[in-house]
Amino acid sequence: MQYHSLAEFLNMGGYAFFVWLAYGVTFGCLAVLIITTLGQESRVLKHIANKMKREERLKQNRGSK
Amino acid sequence: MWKWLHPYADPQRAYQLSSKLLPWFSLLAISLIGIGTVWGLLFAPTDYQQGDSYRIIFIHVPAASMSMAAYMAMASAAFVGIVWQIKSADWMAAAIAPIGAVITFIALFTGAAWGKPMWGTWWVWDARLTSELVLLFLYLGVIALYASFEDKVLAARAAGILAIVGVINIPIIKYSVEWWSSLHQGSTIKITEKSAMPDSMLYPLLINILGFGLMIGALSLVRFKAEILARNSMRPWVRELAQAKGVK
Amino acid sequence: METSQQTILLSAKELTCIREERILFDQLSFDIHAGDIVQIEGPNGAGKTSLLRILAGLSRPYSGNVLYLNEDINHARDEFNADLLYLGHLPGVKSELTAEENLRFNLQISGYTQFETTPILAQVNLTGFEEALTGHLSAGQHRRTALARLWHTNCKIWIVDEPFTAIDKKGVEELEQLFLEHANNGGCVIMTTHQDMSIITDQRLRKIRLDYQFL
Amino acid sequence: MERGISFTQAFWTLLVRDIKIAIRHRGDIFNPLLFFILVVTLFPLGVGPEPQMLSRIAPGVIWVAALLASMLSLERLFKADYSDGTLEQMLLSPQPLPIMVLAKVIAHWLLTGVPLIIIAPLLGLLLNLESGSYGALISTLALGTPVLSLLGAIGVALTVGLRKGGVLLSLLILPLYIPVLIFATSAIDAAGMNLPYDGQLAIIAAMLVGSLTLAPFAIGASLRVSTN
Repeated sequence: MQYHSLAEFLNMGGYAFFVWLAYGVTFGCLAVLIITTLGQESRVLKHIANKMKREERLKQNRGSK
Repeated sequence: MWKWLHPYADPQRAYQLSSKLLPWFSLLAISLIGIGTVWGLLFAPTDYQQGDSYRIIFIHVPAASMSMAAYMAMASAAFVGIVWQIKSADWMAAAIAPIGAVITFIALFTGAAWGKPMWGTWWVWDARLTSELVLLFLYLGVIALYASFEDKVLAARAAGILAIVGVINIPIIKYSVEWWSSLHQGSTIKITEKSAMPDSMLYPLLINILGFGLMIGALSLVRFKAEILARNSMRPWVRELAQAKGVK
Repeated sequence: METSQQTILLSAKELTCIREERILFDQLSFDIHAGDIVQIEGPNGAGKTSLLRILAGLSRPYSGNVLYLNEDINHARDEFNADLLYLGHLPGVKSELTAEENLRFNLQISGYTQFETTPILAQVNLTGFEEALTGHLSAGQHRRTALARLWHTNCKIWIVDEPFTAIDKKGVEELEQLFLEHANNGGCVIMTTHQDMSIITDQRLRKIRLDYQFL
Repeated sequence: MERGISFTQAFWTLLVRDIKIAIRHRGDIFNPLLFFILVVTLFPLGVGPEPQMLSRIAPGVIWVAALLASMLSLERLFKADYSDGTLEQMLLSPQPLPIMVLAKVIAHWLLTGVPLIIIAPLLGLLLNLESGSYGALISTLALGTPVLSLLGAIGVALTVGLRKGGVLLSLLILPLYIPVLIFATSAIDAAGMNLPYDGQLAIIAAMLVGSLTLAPFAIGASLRVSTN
């Protein structure tokens, strides 16, 4: 362990702003990327399910005429 | 020699294979990045020249090296897609593009945040920064082209061609930018690069490089799966999935 | 042209076409023999033009393939193109060029070397308009400039999308006559049209019906 | 019926046709040229009229303006043919597509690139270009603008079927133009300092040869995809 206290660790030898900015932006970007990516599949499936319902309605409409 | 690939040209098989691979990729990626980052931030020794600011290296270098590797992967997928007419490969290329762009952006941003304390400026027209910037533009071009086609099957093919054209140009661009920056060496700024890095710094770096690579792989697989589903929305197997998951 | 009436010129193998997440046709297969006059029919949006473009090799189907003399058109593209005459929705006529220049160019890129343009243009009633810029011609004359190619060709496969648009009654009859002759000489014609035909009878015509699909 | 023309004949047929159309449609030739001149004249107004400063930035300004002018004029390369259906006929012609697109690109370069090369020395004069640089300016433009046309045509071919192409096109092709820009401006700079610049010229020439051989195939493949 390079640091003796949490404050020392957070201070990063005086470069706190730059180091934490870099790490923060990196993991922030990755988090956004991961969240949108994970949501994609269920969005696609929901979209397909909705489309199937629409088609079902259309078919019934045609059938009843 | 490429025969083993052919069964996976079938979207359903490709989807199943990706689902099988995904947990391995994501578990390994999470643990490697976790270990590498904690090691790099807490346990690696302080650099005697740069102090603790050098710790940005543990995300900057993985992002920078993987940004190029992801482009290569995208172009190779596109190449397979064009030559063997495999649609799944085109979709893989389209899936990698946004991930590569984010990684490239991270490489640029961390580079700037490192440059400010070291060189006193956020941005220098250094060869590596410049070619990284051009790489970001190439990614954005592929993404924009993909987005502007309405028919996504076509979009993936067009974006694939652009990725291949880009990959032929990357070495030329890289070489010309390097030559250009050596020509205009007005400032005294130079990236201090020590080839002999102590193992205690090198190991967490390597672990993070591997971790970033696996993370890109895992994310690509997730996007690839979604892409397969979206492009095959009329296939019965996709409809079954949609009914099972979409109706809640 | 020594093709027997049994030669299969063009065949569609399990063609599937998807546009905007909608299946236009699924697993469509048929053969087109020498001597066939085929009409693709169906309501608007059923995929008639898409099918013609796939048969011509302009669009790639989602799956399936098109065979020309039992060979995939993507592998035998040069031979296929040399035997194919395609007239699409868009006439392929440049309004900055005269009727004569347009015809000359169209024939040249199809590879013809020796031809007289005046008699060909006379066939489509454009005598006297040879030197006029096609941009100044009427819609029907514009269309005729494109159709003129049909009178100077040795391609066996004709794919024509709405050939009778903007053509007067007499012109339609002449075209029908030409299609009939072409088919009787061992060629084939694949077309779409919404107009009724007078010379080509329903017995002579083969119809392929595309329906609006829901699934 | 006599059939079968040689590749050279196919090439010439297309080249002559495109030039004939452009001559009947003169705006296509003059507008990019005017744009080129206007962009260059904006720079002294923007950065100030000091001769030293102008001669320092002249190579870059002229080249960047040439690059933008070439890109703008390229946008129409396949558009007209696409919208009237002649492009379809070209795609279905038995002649090899790469040869035909090469003819179109060269016709386009003759009509828009060559006038740029001719007018460039005049603009050099306006920007107080070093007297030794004129030869380098003309030779880099002569070797470099065809490369721009060939690379740009790939982007144009990819976007021809899209309704909105303009901004997208610049995003696709400007990054590919960077090497040409770097070597061309450095050749002109070197010439201004009386240094040899044949190395840079050789590299641009190599890029020209490379794009002449590879680009037509990429353009052909792109056209087949985007007109689908």
